[in-house]
Amino acid sequence: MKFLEYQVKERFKTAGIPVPEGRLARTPDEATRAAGALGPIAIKAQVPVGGRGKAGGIKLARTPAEARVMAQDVLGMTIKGYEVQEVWCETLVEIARELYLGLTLDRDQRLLVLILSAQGGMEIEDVAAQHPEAIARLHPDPWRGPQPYEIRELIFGAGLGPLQAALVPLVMKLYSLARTLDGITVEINPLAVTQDGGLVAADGKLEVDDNAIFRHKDLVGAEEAGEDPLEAEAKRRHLTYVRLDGTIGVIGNGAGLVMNTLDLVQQQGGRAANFLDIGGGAKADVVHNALELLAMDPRVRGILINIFGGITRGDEVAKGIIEARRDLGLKLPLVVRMTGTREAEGRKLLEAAGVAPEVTATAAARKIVELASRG
Amino acid sequence: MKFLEYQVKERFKTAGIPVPEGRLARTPDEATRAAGALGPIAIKAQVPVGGRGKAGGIKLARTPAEARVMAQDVLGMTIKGYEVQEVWCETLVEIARELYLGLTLDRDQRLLVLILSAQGGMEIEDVAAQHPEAIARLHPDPWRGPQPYEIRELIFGAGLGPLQAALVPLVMKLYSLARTLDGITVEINPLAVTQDGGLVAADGKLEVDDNAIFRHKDLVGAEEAGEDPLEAEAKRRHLTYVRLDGTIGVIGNGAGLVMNTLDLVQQQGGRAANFLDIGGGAKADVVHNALELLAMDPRVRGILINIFGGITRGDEVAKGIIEARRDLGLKLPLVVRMTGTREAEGRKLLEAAGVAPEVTATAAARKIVELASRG
Amino acid sequence: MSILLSRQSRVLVQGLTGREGTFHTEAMRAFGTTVVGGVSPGKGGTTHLELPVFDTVAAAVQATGADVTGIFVPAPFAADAIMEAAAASIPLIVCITEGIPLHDMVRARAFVAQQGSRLIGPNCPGLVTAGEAKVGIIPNHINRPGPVGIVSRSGTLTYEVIQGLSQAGVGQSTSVGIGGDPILGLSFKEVLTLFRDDPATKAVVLIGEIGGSDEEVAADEVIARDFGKPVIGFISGRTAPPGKRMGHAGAIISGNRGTAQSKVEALTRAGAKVCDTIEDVVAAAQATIT
Amino acid sequence: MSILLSRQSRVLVQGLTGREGTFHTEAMRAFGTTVVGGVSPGKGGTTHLELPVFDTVAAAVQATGADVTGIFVPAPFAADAIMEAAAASIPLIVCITEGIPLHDMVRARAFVAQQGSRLIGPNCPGLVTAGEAKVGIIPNHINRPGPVGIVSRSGTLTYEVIQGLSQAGVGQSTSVGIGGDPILGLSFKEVLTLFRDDPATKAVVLIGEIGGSDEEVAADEVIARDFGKPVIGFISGRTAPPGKRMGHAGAIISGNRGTAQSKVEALTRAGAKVCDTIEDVVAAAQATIT
Repeated sequence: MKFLEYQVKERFKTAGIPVPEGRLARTPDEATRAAGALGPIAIKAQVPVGGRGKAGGIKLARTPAEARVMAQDVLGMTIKGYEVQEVWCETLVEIARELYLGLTLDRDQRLLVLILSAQGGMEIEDVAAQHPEAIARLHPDPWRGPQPYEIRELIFGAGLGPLQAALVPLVMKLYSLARTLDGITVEINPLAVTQDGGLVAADGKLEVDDNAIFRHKDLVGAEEAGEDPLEAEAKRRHLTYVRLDGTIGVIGNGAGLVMNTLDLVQQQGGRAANFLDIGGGAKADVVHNALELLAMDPRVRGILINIFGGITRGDEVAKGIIEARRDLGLKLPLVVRMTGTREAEGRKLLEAAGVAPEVTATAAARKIVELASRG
Repeated sequence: MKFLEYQVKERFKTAGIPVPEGRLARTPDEATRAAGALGPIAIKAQVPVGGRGKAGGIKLARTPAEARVMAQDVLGMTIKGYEVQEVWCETLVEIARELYLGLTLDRDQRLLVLILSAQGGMEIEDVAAQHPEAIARLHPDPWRGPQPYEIRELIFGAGLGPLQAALVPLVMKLYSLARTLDGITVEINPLAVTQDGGLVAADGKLEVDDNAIFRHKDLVGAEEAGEDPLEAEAKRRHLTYVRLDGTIGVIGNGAGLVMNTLDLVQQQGGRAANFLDIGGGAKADVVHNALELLAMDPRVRGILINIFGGITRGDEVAKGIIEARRDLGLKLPLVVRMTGTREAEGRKLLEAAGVAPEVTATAAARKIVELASRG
Repeated sequence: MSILLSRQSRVLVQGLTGREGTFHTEAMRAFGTTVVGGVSPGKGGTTHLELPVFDTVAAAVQATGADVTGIFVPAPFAADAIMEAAAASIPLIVCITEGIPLHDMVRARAFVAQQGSRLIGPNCPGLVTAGEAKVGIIPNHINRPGPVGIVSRSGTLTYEVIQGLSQAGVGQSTSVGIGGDPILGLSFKEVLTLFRDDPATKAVVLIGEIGGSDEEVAADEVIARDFGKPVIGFISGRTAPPGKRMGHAGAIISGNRGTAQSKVEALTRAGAKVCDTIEDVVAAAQATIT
Repeated sequence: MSILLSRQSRVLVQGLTGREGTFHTEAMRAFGTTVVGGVSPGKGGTTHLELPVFDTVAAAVQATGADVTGIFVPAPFAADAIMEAAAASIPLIVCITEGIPLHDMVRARAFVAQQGSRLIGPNCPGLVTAGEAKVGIIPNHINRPGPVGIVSRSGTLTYEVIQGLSQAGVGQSTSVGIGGDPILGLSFKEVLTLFRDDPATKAVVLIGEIGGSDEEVAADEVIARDFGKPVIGFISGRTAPPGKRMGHAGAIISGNRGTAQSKVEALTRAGAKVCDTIEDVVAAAQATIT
């Protein structure tokens, strides 16, 4: 689960991480009032993608009148497909230097890693490529968490010794925020060193582990920043769905199998419109639910269902397909590949309903690509 | 640092540990109003000692009128030397069973220990002696803290399996409270099982590590529950002082040495009025300060000063003694034993001022006991 | 012979009395697995499926001598169940549960490593030694004893490979689903090392997917170094776009790390034969063995 | 010979540039101790008392080969300093600091044990190997080389014993102040075991006090078991009332645990000679040696 800049900054503030003073504005009037209260401000488009600065989504306003004009410009802009509906108006920070501080998962080490860089304001991957010496890393013991002495080693390792007095508590707070909130990526970038030597989180990112939402009551049911409408609908239906940019709707059971089905579609010259995993042991109603979701997607020109029957039973899947087709009046081409438990029963039902099941996934992919391109 | 029952319960409540609803009352009027709001209540004397029930410090009141009468009884009582100035008025709990849950330091293991007992309502030492099978202990790893599976083992170990669903989170909260607050003893005793199977902290104890007060801003400078006035005065003077029940004032440098001086006084037939450690490297002003404190104690019939000069210098101590004697007009018998750094210089100063220093601590103790018994 | 699991293994089921635990325990026993008991806190002393139920893993191990445990408890409690098993010194812990919070898993995994137990999963189908025993949810009827070892991050794709091999007359030694999460117990590297040292395994099928670099590590550090047995590789998610999590929490390309291309290249460089479809994997394994 | 510390020990001072660190480092060097450098975060690269100052213990150890560290940092930061030294694998850590929060010490001590370092203290005067080296705050001029080992929970009482022995012509091998806190590094038991195995130590003086049961454990588990050397014991706090903390955080009788009587009895039972006054301790040691 990801958050917009202003939501991240609110959480930073609560965690004791210094942020510029700011207000959210949804109209030019609100931005004007914000400038009246705060003085010179930056007006920043709240969109869930990077690169908004280059896209003209950040403007500086010295006066309330300027703020009105700038907010009029920014509100309603479209940045990488996202319409700007809110701007964050915040006090200008006089930045002497930009650093980077972040926490993320290091899968190879099976640990969280804290990353501190003497170069901030750009993607940390780019810093790692161009200035590897500016970056220091710390893998805290997952039970102890980072100890002050380890953080000092991190700071001296990044060549930021003179800032250690202020940086040690900041790193502790960032880690503590990540622990408290199940953050799997928390970034302060840039971490601004102000003219007077203070530290301020000028911008930030926060991603919370979806698997841990159950223990963060304030997040349960909250809509994710910039979520795709189809993905949001899938979440409401408790389906594991990812929107892709093709035209073949794909349904399968098991993440690896569905991923492989997408690959097969592409091998056959098509492109999948989505990833949709109905999981293990799905009954007819889940299949029905999944087909209903794909039917909402106007881009879909054909549907491929790929089922390996382990716990999932072929006859249950077949029933779901047949009922959904009838209930939804589905006219789209539909190819089913089915193997495993109750395969014979399922095939029989499908054949009776006029859907000829395929034996291999490759053949099924070939067929749906062909049918969809005809349509 | 110790707390009164109502202060402990406030902290329990904040930590999510269920407590009976209650109000503090300093007058019979307030107790009457509490009964009006809460219904039948227990009126409990707030004193920093155990055994108040036996002493008549706990009364039950069914009505506001009864509450007034009971509060009039309890307020103003003296329990083990403490005058009752406040009563805690709390909802009556229908107790089906009394358990014990506590956390304290296990010095021998160098760890904190959680103790759960199927027998509550009495001192845990007594349970340990009489019903050792009722007690289960858990030494959590100090970095990991107690894990749910360990707590379940603790609960099944105490034979309290049927209560595990409610007990696991309660133990987690107790430990978390101790960690957050630097509690070195936290007890819920009795931990009441109510008629409907719920758990309520019917009474509790909390002792916070004095060395950790610096990180609990709300406790810095707070007066300890039931603190002795002389001990409170010593704290203001930053002196390490313990009140004892004899007549010989004792000052020394180093805890072991002062303790030993108390032992020597008793070997010679006297009893020390206090423990007072001026620590290492004390200058004349600290000695002055210490003598001034002892001079406030009307029980003191004579003063013994025992100094080993390491970092502490004999001449500095001598100066402090001489100045304090003069400034305070001290007439009490005073014996000084001094050895080590600048011993000769110190002795010379003392002799000039009419105080004859002794060579051995034993001789010094003998002399002050003799002088004080004469006076 | 085989790796990790045999008919002699004494298997405990954590979460035995739950729906999943009950269903899969019945299947495991039908397969021939020696299930010795279950753990469900608060139900100690009862029996379920005619198996003794214990309140704690420690009590279960003491009473039954269990040396493998299968974990079927809900995600919020699964990391604790893993640690309980490790604290009770169970040598092999198989966690089927999906959706365990990552912070929990980072901590539990460190604890397991410290205790010296082996963990398979979480979010995995478990493992089967064909003809001997099964812990987890791999369908019973598809397995057939034989010389091919399988190690995979995907559940259903593993079933596809097993079924394909069996239908082609090629049996399996042990099939291990290591799981689809970012924080896993046994890695490809560790399982491959076991297969390398197992005389009953003549060839290995590795089913990887996008995300992380465990496939690359296994290729560089095990397969490329005198592995001595043919390895047939397959990577799913070749067409997945960066930044999108493909169902498995671990299946995501971050920046330019974790791509299918990097994995295919590393495996190929190490001497593995990398196939484009599961049908090809089956054919290649068949060709290798016969 | 001696235990723990010798002229060859390469000593680091954490908190070198502070008031206490500066004062005692000068005394340690005057005593003949090989001090190789100091640590003060933010002052790395400078010199103090003509010693190199480092930002981190790791850097200091790498540059100087230090194998002992003395910690003189304020209480809120001392546990972290102890852990930093243990993480840098310094074999002997001596923490003088008083007033470290107990929760911090419980954690730091567990970490030190896990890292395999030895910790003396906290809240201790440190240790002296007479004629060779000193780490801590024991006065320089009172020590005299010889055959008596001293181990004590009290600072000033240790000085009394050392001075008394030296004035009576009886020298010391090593004098170790283990500290007055409830959570300590080395215990009586561990130091006595070292003395037992040290050929230069012919007799041992043990200065205990009320609180805890380390004296009893040492008596039962070391002194009573073929210790092979005379032990002279002394316990302070015989007249202290229960429940009152006698200056040292560790000097407190809780319920009926930690009493002087129990300690005196255990030592006597184990064969130690327990004395009533420091003068008697000195006389007994003198009688034992000569």
